[in-house]
Amino acid sequence: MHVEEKFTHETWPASPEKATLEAKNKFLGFWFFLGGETVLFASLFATYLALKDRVPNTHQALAKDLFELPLTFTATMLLLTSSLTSVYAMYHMKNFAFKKMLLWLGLTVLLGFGFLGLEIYEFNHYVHAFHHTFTSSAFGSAFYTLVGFHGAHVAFGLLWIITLMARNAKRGLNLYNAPKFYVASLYWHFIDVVWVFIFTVVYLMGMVG
Amino acid sequence: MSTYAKKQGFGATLWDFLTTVDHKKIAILYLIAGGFFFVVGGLEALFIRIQLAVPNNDFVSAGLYNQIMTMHGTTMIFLAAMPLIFAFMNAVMPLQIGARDVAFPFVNALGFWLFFFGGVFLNLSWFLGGAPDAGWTSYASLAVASKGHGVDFYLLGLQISGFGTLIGGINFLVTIINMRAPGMTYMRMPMFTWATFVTSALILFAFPPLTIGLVLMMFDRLFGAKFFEVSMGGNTIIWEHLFWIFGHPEVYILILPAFGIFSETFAIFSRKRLFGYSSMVFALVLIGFLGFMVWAHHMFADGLGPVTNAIFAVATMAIGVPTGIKIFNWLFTMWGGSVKFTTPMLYAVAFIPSFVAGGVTGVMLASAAADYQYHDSYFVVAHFHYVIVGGVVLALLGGTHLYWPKIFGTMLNETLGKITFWLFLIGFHLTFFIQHFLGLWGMPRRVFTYLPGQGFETANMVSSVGAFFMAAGVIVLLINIITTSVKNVRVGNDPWGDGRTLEWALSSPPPFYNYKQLPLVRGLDAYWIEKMEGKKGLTPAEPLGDIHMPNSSFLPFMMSFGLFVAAFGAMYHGEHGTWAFPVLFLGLAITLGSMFLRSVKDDHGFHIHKEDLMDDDEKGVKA
Amino acid sequence: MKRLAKWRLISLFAILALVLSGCGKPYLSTLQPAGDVAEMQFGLMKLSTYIMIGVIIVVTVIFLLVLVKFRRKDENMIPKQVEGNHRLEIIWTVIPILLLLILAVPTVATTFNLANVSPMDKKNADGKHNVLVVNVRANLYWWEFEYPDLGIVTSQELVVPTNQKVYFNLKSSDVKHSFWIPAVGGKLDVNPENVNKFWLEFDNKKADEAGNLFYGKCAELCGESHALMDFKVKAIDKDKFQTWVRAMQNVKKPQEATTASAQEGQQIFSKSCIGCHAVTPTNSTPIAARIAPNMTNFGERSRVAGILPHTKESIKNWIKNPEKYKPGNKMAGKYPTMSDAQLNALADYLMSLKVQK
Amino acid sequence: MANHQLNSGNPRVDIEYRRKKNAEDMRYQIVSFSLMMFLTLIAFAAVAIKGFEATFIKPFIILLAAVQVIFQLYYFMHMNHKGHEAPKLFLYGGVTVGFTIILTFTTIIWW
Ligand code: HEA
Ligand code: HEA
Ligand code: HEC
Ligand code: CUA
Ligand SMILES: [Cu+2]
Repeated sequence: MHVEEKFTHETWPASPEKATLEAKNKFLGFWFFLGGETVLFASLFATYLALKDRVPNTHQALAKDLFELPLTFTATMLLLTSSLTSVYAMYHMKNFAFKKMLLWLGLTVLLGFGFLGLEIYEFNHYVHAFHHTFTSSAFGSAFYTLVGFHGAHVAFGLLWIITLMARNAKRGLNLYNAPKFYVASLYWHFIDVVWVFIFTVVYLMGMVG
Repeated sequence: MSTYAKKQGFGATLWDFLTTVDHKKIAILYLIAGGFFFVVGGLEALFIRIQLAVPNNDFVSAGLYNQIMTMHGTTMIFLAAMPLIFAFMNAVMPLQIGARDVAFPFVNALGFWLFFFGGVFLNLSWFLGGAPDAGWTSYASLAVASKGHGVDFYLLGLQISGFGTLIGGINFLVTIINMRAPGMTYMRMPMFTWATFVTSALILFAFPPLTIGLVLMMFDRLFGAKFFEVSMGGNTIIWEHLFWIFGHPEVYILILPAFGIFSETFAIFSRKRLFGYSSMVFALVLIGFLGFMVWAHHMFADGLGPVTNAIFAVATMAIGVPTGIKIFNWLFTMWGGSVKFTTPMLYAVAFIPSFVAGGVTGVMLASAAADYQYHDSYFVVAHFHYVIVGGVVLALLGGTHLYWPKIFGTMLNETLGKITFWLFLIGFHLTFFIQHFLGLWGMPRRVFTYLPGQGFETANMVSSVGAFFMAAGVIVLLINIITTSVKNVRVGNDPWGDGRTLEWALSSPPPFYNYKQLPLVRGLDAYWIEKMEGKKGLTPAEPLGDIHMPNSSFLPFMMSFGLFVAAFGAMYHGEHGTWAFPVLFLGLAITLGSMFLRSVKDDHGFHIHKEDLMDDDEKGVKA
Repeated sequence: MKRLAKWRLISLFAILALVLSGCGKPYLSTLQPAGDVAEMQFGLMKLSTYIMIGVIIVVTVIFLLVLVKFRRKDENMIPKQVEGNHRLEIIWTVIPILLLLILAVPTVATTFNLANVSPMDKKNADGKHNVLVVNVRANLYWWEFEYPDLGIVTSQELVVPTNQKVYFNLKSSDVKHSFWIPAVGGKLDVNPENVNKFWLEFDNKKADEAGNLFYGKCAELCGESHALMDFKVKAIDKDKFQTWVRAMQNVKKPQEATTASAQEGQQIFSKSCIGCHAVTPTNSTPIAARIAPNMTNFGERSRVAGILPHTKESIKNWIKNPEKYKPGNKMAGKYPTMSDAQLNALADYLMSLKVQK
Repeated sequence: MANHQLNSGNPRVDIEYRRKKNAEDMRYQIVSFSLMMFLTLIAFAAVAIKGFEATFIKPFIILLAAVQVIFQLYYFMHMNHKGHEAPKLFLYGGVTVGFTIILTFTTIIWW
């Protein structure tokens, strides 16, 4: 019996993401990795909080000058919705509905790109309208590093999901790739978790002052 | 050194090791690389001691001294002690839990190569314009101001090898949770496995802050960020916190596996089960937990305020309690036992007073108000060499003797082993005991020289002499390794005669699939139980069947090599943009390309068939 | 047996006390405390050392018993496999906790006591402190001491009155350093981003024993010459201190050299050196402009550049090649090369810079 | 590794039951998603509507974020399912360490 064994609706296991030992290992290992990522992002958040509004002179923009609600709100909606679409994808994965899974993953990817686009626009805007750059102050460095790290995670997640979709487009679901899809979706949710804190701590709290 | 190394040509063996994903071979790689870096770090230590032997010495210049001192600390901690610990974890832990390999063999190899290339990168700094010179702690204000690329080597090198350590930690965690043999409950796991587990958890939570610290400083130094630039709103204390949030758990990452090795040693050579097993486990977990709550004791003199200092002082002292529990449990393991003083046991026995001496000076340091006097003086140097050399290094040397037959199938010579032991032990105390007093007499650490007339002369000379005893001990060990490898007398499964845990039931070295049939574990010290019931081997938990094994792969090497190349590009992009950027992208392309290959090329491994297993019966587990 | 153990213990403690108090130099050693702060810290050090010696003795006794009693004699003996012992385990959990409590309480108390700088906050009617305050500024390899309320600045050698609390503000002008006078009290870091405050007291009798000159050190790696970033502390009684302060305050403009050679030196100095080195003690110059040690009372100091003997020869050597004595210092290469005659003149001039004739 | 205990061959798997179970799960997901959206809206509204004290808004929106994240973890990432004991342990471990770091950086790093 082989992991690439062809499945039918009848033979597809209830928890394909944990059906083999490899899958179980992957599942657990990935969760531990997320535990480490939690500390990673906590370090970045902590640094940001320590350096928030630390600028060399009074001409430079502070958090409350920079951020605007509509932009952040749109970005948040895009990313939160992408979480739901990826949940749908996993729902179809469990039901062995490969095409539908791909569809929902596709949607997730689109939303992710939308989010990234907004972020790029936003950074560009700060640089040109406020001269708030990566090197203009400790505040600038901390802001771009925290938000940029998250953005890089989004970008990597997109690459990952696209690769998975492309690689498996022809061969459908099996017990070798199902855990991969599952783990990628965990990663995507984790990115969302981080964003919830970013929009709260960086943007909303920044606007409050 | 080992059977399979002899049977093949050199090229084939080399290729075998470059592509292996077998935890036992990866262990050998860690052992060799870590051993090499230990000698490098030791030579640096000797240079330090030569320079400080007499006042106003000019053996090395001030700048060079700072580089040697920094590289000594960095090399010893990151490139010698940690990899050697990983060597034993890899060699022993999967065998101890009755597994055929770790959870992610590919990742295991990747972890090694990342460490290796990170270490090589760091040490290339010697030849490329100077090594880092801001201390192993690389405090921000000095490190950012440091000229040349030394500190960049530190940042990038540690970043690369740090990734290797992190994924190694995750790998061990998953292995221990998912791959235990039937019947191996958590409370039946050997102590070394427990130590591996807690250590890996510490790695998982301690390395991310270091990663971030390194990233921030790299951004400052190479890309113009302002995290640590005070005039631009930056704050250097951020680095100190991030470093020590990592740094303090790091010292327990070093010592807990050492505790693990000694726990095994005491039980084996006392012929007695570990006294107070469950409280040992409890103490281990508690030390791990408390380890994250005390880091600011390295910053008592920073001016964080009395409230902070008082809280961290008390929290730090608390660690003495679980550590004490372990010490007394070891003593009582020997109590009533039948203690045989083999070389590994000598190390274990010598460890107790040495480590206790170092531990109690730790508690003295924890007394914040008094630490204002000790801090950054030779008293601290004495403290941490007592715990590190008297704890970690003794464990590594003892572990080398203990597990050598299991790893290579031949014993180290006991007489030479004991000579090494005595030379090293005497040298160690000679070098570091007197340093307590140097510190108390007012000698700061990290000084490239000292002026006459301050009363430091004699003590420093004594200390330097001691270092050469240690060096002599290490040289005898190297001779021991070479001569016994040449003789290559093969040994059986349980060469010490008193093995208690599963690994001693396997041949030495074990077959590459470890267990022909997974063993059934019926209690703590599984192999001992079988022996006491008069059985020769283990009770199998499954019928003989095909064994699934992972394929070897060259990709881990390539992925790490790519990062190694990219690091040069990142470092030189400031002044050599023309070639540095292409190099950066080339390196990243190699890494990402290898990752891409890995993910699109399915790798399902292969099966060893039942029939083949039956053939080499004489080598495998007698089940 | 019991009595023997007791006797051993006492003698051990006696030897220990001897080792602890009798060692090191009185002007440098933490084991010969010369002030309140060091005294308190020494108390903690002694207390903790006694506890730790106790711990070590207990461990060693059990250890030796094990080594002697339980050697393997019979190759075939299989000892009883003991699981553990609750009573013992409770003992060795509780006793260390108690010992640690004994140490923790005075630790916390002392930590708070040493951090008490509230008198620094109070100022009198004309905006001056009621207590003596010194602003310490650490620079790559030299120290500056400013007395804000007295309007004077000096370098390399801190002058303080004995038997009274002196309060310090610490600030770095470049990288992190650490301010440490081992015999008088523990160190405090000198950070680039904040002002650290603490106090010290210098004991009159101990200062006498130490020849009125304590050694100070930089205790944080700060670059190549970190090892040589020494300073000295001249601890004198209150009256002498007042005299010194008045003498310093009297120097309103650069002192005129008297001998011919010194006059020549002064000319050279005014051309090549004055840009960095001030020869008046006022603190009206902005901090950013104070980039080298203040020389007002150079002739009365005990070292050149903090480390060299206070002789003309040292001065000449220093000016000829400062890099040789303090690698990486900020003076080397910033002024024209001097001939031997010029060096001689400069040395004469510098030696003549005294405020208390 | 060796023991693939695939349940692929099990004929007694009740697909209909599983379908229903999955669909039910999905309904929970949608409910929690709506709640999350709702919480997000409140958070943004709290900031958009001027007039609240900053000392109130800050803890309030952080609380909302925490609740949201619990939804994400427990529903979207299935931490409410069985077999997530180890993930929980290590995630909370990470959260504890992370929280300590943030606490430190907001209290004992000075100007
Ligand atoms: C393996 C490494 C290791 C280990 C295990 C330890 C263990 C401990 N360390 Fe150490 N430490 C270092 C490595 C290590 N350390 C290093 C490398 C540095 C310097 C870094 C640098 O600046 O470069 C350092 C520095 C350091 C400092 C900062 C000093 C300074 O810079 O000012 C402090 C302060 O509290 C400290 C405390 C402790 C304590 C309390 C323990 C405890 O865990 C010790 C516990 C053990 C015992 C106490 C002994 C056994 C117990 C009993 C027998 C029971 C009874 C005991 C009592 C009642 C006391 N250490
Ligand atoms: C695992 C950690 C570890 C280990 C094992 C050691 C081992 C030793 N260290 Fe350690 N040391 C540190 C970690 C370690 N050190 C750290 C972290 C620092 C702080 C750095 C900083 O301040 O930033 C430090 C700093 C430090 C200092 C203080 C420097 C200063 O403050 O200026 C000194 C001084 O004596 C010293 C000495 C020694 C000595 C003599 C050994 C000996 O035990 C070494 C013994 C080993 C050998 C002697 C091997 C020699 C081998 C050969 C001779 C073989 C030759 C053969 C061939 C060439 C084939 N070390
Ligand atoms: C760039 C500024 C600069 C110039 C110009 C300069 N110095 Fe210095 N000087 C320093 C600094 C900085 C130090 C402190 C060096 C150290 O200890 O690291 C110093 C130290 C000294 C010392 C020792 C100070 C002490 O208190 O013990 C003497 C003497 C000295 N300089 C003399 C001279 C003379 C004479 C000249 C002119 C020929 C001169 N300096 C020009 C910056 C300068
Ligand atoms: Cu200043 Cu060291
Ligand atoms: Cu520590």
